[in-house]
Amino acid sequence: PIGDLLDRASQRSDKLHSLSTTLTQELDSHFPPIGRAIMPRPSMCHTSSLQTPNDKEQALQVSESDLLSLARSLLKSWADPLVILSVSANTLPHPAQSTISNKLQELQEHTKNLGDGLDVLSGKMGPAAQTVSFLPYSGGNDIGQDRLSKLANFHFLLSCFRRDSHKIDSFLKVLRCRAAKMQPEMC
Amino acid sequence: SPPGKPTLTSCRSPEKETFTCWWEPGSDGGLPTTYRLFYLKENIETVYECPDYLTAGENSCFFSKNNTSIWVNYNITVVATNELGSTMSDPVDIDVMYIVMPHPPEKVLVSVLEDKDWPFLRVSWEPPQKADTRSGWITLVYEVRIKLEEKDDWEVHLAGQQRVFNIFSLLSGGTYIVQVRCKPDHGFWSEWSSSTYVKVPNYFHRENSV
Amino acid sequence: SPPGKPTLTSCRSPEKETFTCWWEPGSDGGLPTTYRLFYLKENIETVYECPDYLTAGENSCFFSKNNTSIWVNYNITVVATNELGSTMSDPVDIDVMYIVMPHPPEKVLVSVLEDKDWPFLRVSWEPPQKADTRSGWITLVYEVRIKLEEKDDWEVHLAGQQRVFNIFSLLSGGTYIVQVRCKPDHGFWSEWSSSTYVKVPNYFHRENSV
Repeated sequence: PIGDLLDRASQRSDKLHSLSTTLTQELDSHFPPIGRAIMPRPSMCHTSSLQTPNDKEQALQVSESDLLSLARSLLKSWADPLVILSVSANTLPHPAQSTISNKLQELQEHTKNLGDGLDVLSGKMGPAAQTVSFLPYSGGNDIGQDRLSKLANFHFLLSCFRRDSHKIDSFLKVLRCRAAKMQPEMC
Repeated sequence: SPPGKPTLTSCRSPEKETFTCWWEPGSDGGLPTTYRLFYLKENIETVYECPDYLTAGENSCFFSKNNTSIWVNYNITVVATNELGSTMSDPVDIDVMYIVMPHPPEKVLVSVLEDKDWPFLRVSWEPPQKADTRSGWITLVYEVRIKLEEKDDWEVHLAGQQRVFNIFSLLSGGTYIVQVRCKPDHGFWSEWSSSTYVKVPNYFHRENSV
Repeated sequence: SPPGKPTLTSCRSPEKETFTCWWEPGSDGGLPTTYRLFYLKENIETVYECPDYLTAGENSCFFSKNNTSIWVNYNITVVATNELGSTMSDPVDIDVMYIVMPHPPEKVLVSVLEDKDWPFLRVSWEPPQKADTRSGWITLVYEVRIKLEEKDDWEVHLAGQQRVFNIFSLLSGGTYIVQVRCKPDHGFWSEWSSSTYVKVPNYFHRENSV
């Protein structure tokens, strides 16, 4: 049943966002303040072109299939950038480099697993849920030459993922409660 | 002298729909000083001023639903002004998704029940009124803590997303204090709810049970 | 004769990331018999064979992380084959989320405390490492059992979701064995944790303690 699958998907998206939060905290533990100044603004994330709801009223008006389509589009848009993050993590000039590298591995696994789940879910929610917006990442494989730009671009990319994973988590949890109409205590 | 530098101390949203920021004034330079809060919203050039200085009390700015967007960066500063000049606080960047701190759970009820003639406590509660858990816009997890009235150490239990929690292994005849708090899936713990007192009846199982 | 009908006895997942199935061979018809496990995944036409007959020992099939999906149902059968033919088991449908049998609780600690000079035991433990209870999604419930070393009958207490449990009414000078186990809301009880021994000091309040 869809309710069950949405419950599992919300568990995975919850974990995914929590992972991105712990990763950000690891990074922030040794992050040069100047790096924050040279970091690109959040509006420059490669997914910012995707129109998403920005408050509760807007979110609750979006149809189930559109909410799922938004979540899938965001998730799929991170397949390539996560590889770039993962590769760059191996040479990241940061004292917690190996922890960050392992956490990114875990993040990739969770992203793939959640993606599989959303594919199955969309198959059960009709054609409209199948549409996926294509959000290409044009940042290239190299996140910078010198130490500072590497850290700043890594942090920027991660902050974009953190925001998007929170969107995915919120959309799936709204979907989960709509599906749980028969079990009000679930929400 | 011109006013001292004010400091934005914190911003919190109780339900991911509105939020409030508070600031700490600097020295007032011995002159009447006014405070104004300004903010920039991601990819919008306009500088906005605080929409409501009153609702949340002194040295605060309240952002109602219409003035609150999620997943959008707010860059906020406070300016102190008196006759001799103005001083700006350091700017603070916030995104409402990271500052959610709910009000405590409500209607905390504690009843004494029995399971195979062992008493246990059934604690139940409701989410804070403003938090819309029903639509799924906010997901709360709860913690319950309990202690004997005369003792100091609390026993804390993570209750997950449930709104009922059973507590076993009680001291026969003991008077307990129970409190509950909640946290959004990604945010800050609320304060503990007010205390609920309950007395466990005396139960004797073995001849010398305590 | 062709082999007897094998039976798929059970499938279990310790942490919703891998799972194992076991089967019971039927009669081997007096001839060397081989067993192979096949499965279908919901909405996928392909018939898959067991990826790993070794890891979990005889008459078993282990599904690693890459072969485990929590999103689809598995329809599993076992086929016994010898020279004279093959016999299929009844198929079994499984959903990994509903076959979870966690590892036992960890770090079981038992301390002897006193309340108004009556001793009682405070048992505490932690969830099995893999179970992500922090997020509030997975709710594990626990049971504690205790018995005197020289006795056979265990006293079992349901501890709900608590991770601390107090046990009163103890035999003065007795040596007790304590074990804890856990179960997810959809799933099976884990094994009991290894035994923890504890000696209750002598206390003589009433001469006829049990």
